[in-house]
Amino acid sequence: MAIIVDKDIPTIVQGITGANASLHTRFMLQYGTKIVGGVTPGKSGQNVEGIPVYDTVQDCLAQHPEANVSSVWAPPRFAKDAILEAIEAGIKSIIVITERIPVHDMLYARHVAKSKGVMIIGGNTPGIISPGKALVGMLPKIAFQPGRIGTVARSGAVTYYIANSLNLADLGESTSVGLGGDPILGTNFEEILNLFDKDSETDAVVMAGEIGGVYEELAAPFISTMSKPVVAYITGKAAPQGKRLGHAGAIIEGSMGTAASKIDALEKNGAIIAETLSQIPALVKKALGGAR
Amino acid sequence: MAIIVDKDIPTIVQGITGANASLHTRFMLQYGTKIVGGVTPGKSGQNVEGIPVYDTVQDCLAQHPEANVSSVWAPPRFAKDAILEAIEAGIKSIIVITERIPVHDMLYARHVAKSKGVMIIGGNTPGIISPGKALVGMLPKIAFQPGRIGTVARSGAVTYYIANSLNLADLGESTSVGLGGDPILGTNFEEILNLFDKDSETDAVVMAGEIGGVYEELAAPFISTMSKPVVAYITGKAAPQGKRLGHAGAIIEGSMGTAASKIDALEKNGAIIAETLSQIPALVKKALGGAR
Amino acid sequence: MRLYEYEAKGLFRRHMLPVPNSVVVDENSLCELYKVIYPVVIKAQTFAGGRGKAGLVQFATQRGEAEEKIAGMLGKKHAGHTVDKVLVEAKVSVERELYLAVVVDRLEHRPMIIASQRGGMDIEEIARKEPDAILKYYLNPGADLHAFMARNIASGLGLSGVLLASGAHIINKLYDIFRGYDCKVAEINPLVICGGGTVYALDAKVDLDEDAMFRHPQLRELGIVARHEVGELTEREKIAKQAGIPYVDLDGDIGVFPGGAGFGIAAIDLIQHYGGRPANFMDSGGAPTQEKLRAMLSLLLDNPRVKAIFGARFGGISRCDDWAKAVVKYVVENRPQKPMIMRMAGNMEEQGRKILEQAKAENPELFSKIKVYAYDTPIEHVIEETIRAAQTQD
Amino acid sequence: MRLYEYEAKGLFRRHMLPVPNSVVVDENSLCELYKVIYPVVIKAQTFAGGRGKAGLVQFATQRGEAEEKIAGMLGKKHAGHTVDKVLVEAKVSVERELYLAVVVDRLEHRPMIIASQRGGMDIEEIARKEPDAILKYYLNPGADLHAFMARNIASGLGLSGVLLASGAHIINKLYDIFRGYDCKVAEINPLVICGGGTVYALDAKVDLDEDAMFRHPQLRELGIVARHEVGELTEREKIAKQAGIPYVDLDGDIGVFPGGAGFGIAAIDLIQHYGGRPANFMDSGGAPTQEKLRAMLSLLLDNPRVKAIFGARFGGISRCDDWAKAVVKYVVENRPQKPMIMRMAGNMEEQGRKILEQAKAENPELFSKIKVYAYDTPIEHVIEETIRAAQTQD
Repeated sequence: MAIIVDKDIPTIVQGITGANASLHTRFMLQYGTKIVGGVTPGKSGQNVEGIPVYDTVQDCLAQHPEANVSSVWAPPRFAKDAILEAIEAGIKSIIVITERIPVHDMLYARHVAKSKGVMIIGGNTPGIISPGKALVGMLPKIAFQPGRIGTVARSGAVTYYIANSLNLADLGESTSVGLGGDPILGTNFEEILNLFDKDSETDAVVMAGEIGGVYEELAAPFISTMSKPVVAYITGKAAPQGKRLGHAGAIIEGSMGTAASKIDALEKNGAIIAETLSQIPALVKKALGGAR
Repeated sequence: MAIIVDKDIPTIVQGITGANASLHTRFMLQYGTKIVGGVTPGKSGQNVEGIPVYDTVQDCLAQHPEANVSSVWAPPRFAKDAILEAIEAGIKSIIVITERIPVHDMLYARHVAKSKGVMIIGGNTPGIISPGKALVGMLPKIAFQPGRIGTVARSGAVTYYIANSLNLADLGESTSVGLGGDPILGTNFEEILNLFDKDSETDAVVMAGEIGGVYEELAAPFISTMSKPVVAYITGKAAPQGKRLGHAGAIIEGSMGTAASKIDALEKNGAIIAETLSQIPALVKKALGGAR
Repeated sequence: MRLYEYEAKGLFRRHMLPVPNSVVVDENSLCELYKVIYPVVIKAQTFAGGRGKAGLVQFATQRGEAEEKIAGMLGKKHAGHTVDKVLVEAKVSVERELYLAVVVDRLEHRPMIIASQRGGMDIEEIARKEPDAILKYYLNPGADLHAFMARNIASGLGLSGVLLASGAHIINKLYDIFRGYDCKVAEINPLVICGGGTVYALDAKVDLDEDAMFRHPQLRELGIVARHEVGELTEREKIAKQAGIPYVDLDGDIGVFPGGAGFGIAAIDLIQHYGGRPANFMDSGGAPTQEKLRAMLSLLLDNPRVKAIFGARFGGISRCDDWAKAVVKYVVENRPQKPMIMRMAGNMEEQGRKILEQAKAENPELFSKIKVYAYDTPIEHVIEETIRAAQTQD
Repeated sequence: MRLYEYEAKGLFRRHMLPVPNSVVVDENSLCELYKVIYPVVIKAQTFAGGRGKAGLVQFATQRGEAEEKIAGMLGKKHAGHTVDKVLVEAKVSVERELYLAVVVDRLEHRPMIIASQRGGMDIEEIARKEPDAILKYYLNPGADLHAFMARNIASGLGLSGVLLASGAHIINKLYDIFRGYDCKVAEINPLVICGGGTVYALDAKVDLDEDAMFRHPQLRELGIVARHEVGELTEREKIAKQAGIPYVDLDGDIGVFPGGAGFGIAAIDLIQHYGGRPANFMDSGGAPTQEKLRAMLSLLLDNPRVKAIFGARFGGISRCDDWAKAVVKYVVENRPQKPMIMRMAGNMEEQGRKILEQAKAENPELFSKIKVYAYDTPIEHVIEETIRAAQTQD
């Protein structure tokens, strides 16, 4: 069984009638994700790609009580409310696609989620894919193929390029998790590394971080306790100070959050550092003893 | 051992530098209550009747970590904050003398207290006395004498007159609890009746209620399960509708909270109803089988 | 403290809660009627129910008719209250009537939102006839009502499409008012849905916590000031309010000068129990000042209906010496002729007794009708003696 | 988004947080100086530290001296920023300096109040020299800071007597600002206690969450608008901001036209790694419109410094067909002469490829310098080819 999402896990889509959400609902369905319902307030009675739309998560779960994963596509100012709605209705894993959610909103939603044992992935995550099984989010299926490498990255495109590199070297992914590019994340590297370390379908992990925040540094000590090799790729070495680079979280503030400090912490704790994307597959293979 | 307060329980006074609080601090000390400290923000370094004054409950408890009862004398607009301060600092029983605390404030303070297992008595309570042992609040000592009758009443003066009646009939009190005249109370009749029922020093209970609210009706079913007799005295039979009679809680709203509905609920559940104050001692004696 | 419908609707309007266009008029402001669009509903402003049956809710299709009907309502007595204002409101075409309220739930000690698709009836009536048609939603004290919660309730009210958002908006706003103004009750019944999907609060019931008025100075801007929970104050009650004394006029002849509120309530009962008729309820509050005690005595002794005073002070937070001092001062200055039968016990009793004895020794004549019993005299004895004194005065 | 000291103090003043009297002046508003009482402190408005050492904080005892010193500051460069405003503030007599801040704690994911009796130093410096002199107080997200908590902190700061209340007031207000304006940091350093017990925020550092600016329209009234976290925008950055494109000017010659932000950061690294020099950072955001893609290309191709474009689209939420359409339209309309080496893969890739092929077939000449690789070409290959193309352009 894959981590977090899988073929048989019933899933809902919050904000399903939006242009992006409805397009990716089609892609997710094509991929085999078991989407049972969608939610957009005021749009009940419609359907998107054959999936019924409800006004509230509560109404949706009344019809589909088995659903326990949701992806959230609501605009930033409504994201907190959508997450709280999913938590209150009993959803256990919430994949937050929405980007640039206000920091205080995410702190609050995260606090409620943690107190109720709910997992939030993101905000600003491209989603999660277990190749061949399920896709929740907007990752392009072409980038992924089934395999035994777990990947976790802050950035969407970097996730795709890593998988792309692995695939070109005949490796594949057990699960690829987009951690999200927002400054406050529902789930951090350590939590995902822990899931991969326990996952019988994963042999090694590639993690990709970037400047800003401390999530990479925080995960470093855990890596030294892991049974599986971790290849780490950190971007932003060439980034200027004090300027936010696209992702709300990607900013070097003072001496905090530089690529160097992250690489240093990871390397010290046994992670194998990749300098470029194309180095990654070779380093993974080497770490696995060339067995694969 | 008496219920709630006792000779050896270290106690603090919040708002101690106020005129009433300082006068009653003297009376409490004279009675033997073990007051260890007082709190008034901005007045640290002073003392009242030899009791040191601190700026915060936290500072007070740093010096007197054994204290676990507080009486609150703060003005109504500061009462909520004083109660929360006591809870946060670790006080376990809070006797709230302040009257006319806003309803929403008391709901909030009560909610926090319940979630942390803290007992609030009041607001608008005259306090609690275990005759001969301890007095927390402003009850006049002359009204009470040691004995084996527990009393609990919404009103202060009614508490005194009941004890006065009992004493004139050679009965005395194990503990007398003022429940408080405010509409939202920290502790209700049922909780106090339960303590008396378990108390080895109490043989019978006198409860006095009044118009307004539903605390009397709510306690009625519990009376039928008690091992000790309960004499109930309910006032407000002559009260007009829709007019608040002094106590913030004492108002008949529609068909709710009338003296008749309370008397009816109590009588049905086995309470002995007293029509006047002077009937009370005789009814108590009769219920105890004339043994005393 | 119950608000008039027009006051509650003023509060609603201020907080973007939709109400029909309206004006409030009294006999001096009928000119305001030019502001409304006909047909209108004319509603007498009074708290008691049954306005419809009493002819206090009427319709008018043009101004002349409206003025006539208003004239018929103003000055009418309804449940003890004289109608002095009417609300003249644009009539809206109602498609559905809902019920919505936020209240302090006294059992759960939490705010509770009550919603029902059966609007227009009393909530007690709905509860009796169709308990399943009532939706209850509890919140923790101080908690936010998140937007999704309001949508859940709106959805439970059968609202969908654009009405889902309007309904949720109204639920959020009503909760904001409940929290923001320390309401005990904030009720919209009926909440109506009109043709075209507009939504209005057609009636409004707001009950404020009088003890929290100090933090809502903005209510004064709306002309809302403290008063009885229901009905108007008598002249004496207004004087008492000014002096900060909880006081209610009753129709008997024994002035009640008690200590606290709780015993004030008991005293009225006891006087009736022994065959007397109390003239008032009164409460000194904790630790009254000399000024306040003096005002309390004036209220009783200036009342021509009062024939005798029953007094009681059991000193707790209120001290016997203060009480005695106030009584002596009042008697010496005002030389009242009515008998005053009283009892005094409790904190600072000894000091109080000395004050009384000294005054009596100095002015035996003046204090001849004044008796002050002590701890060992049952209170019922004092009451019975007062009743006899009142009867003798006849 | 970091505020200037004068902006932060404006916010403080609006919320009753005491700051010394002051005026902000630039070269056109020196007349405002009549408003302050001398002696004054003159502080250049710039974000970087070390203002004191750079002569950007000076004192003046009368107006002439102030004008002279202001003239010396305006136009000065400090850490890449040109001083164009100074804050002229009444000098206060300081008895004690405290430190106070509310920040988002990234480890605990909660608001944290930091207080210290060692004000005036950097908090990192205090942490290094005297870690025990720092008081930390955590709150749950969304929780109220009750008055007693603020008093506890004030007491922890060694305040007592009347200062306890003033200190607690300031702590409460600072937390209100932190919550009310979505701050990441709200810092007062130093918070000073002056003779006579008055308290002032002598410096103010506020860092707002740019993503929450939408709910604070009142900031605009204070003249505060979105900008870089630190420093001023270049002309091109201003154009990009107008178009809603995250864009940062760098000093190289390879225009970077990536998909998302994360790969934008990676692309800069990779270009440097292979010996090239990126001209910019850029992010399309999720699912950019045609309009936006067009503006992105303009930003790069209109930049005279740019010699070649490196492009990459891995279609996730952003679609390849949209991307291809925008590229084709731009090229046809603007006929750029610079080489564009790109890679396109992911969602709607097939459709995108058709669009590109058709355009190339119609205009082979125009597309001669444009290459679009596919899934099977490693991105590093594309980068290396772009670097070579840029070098050839020299």
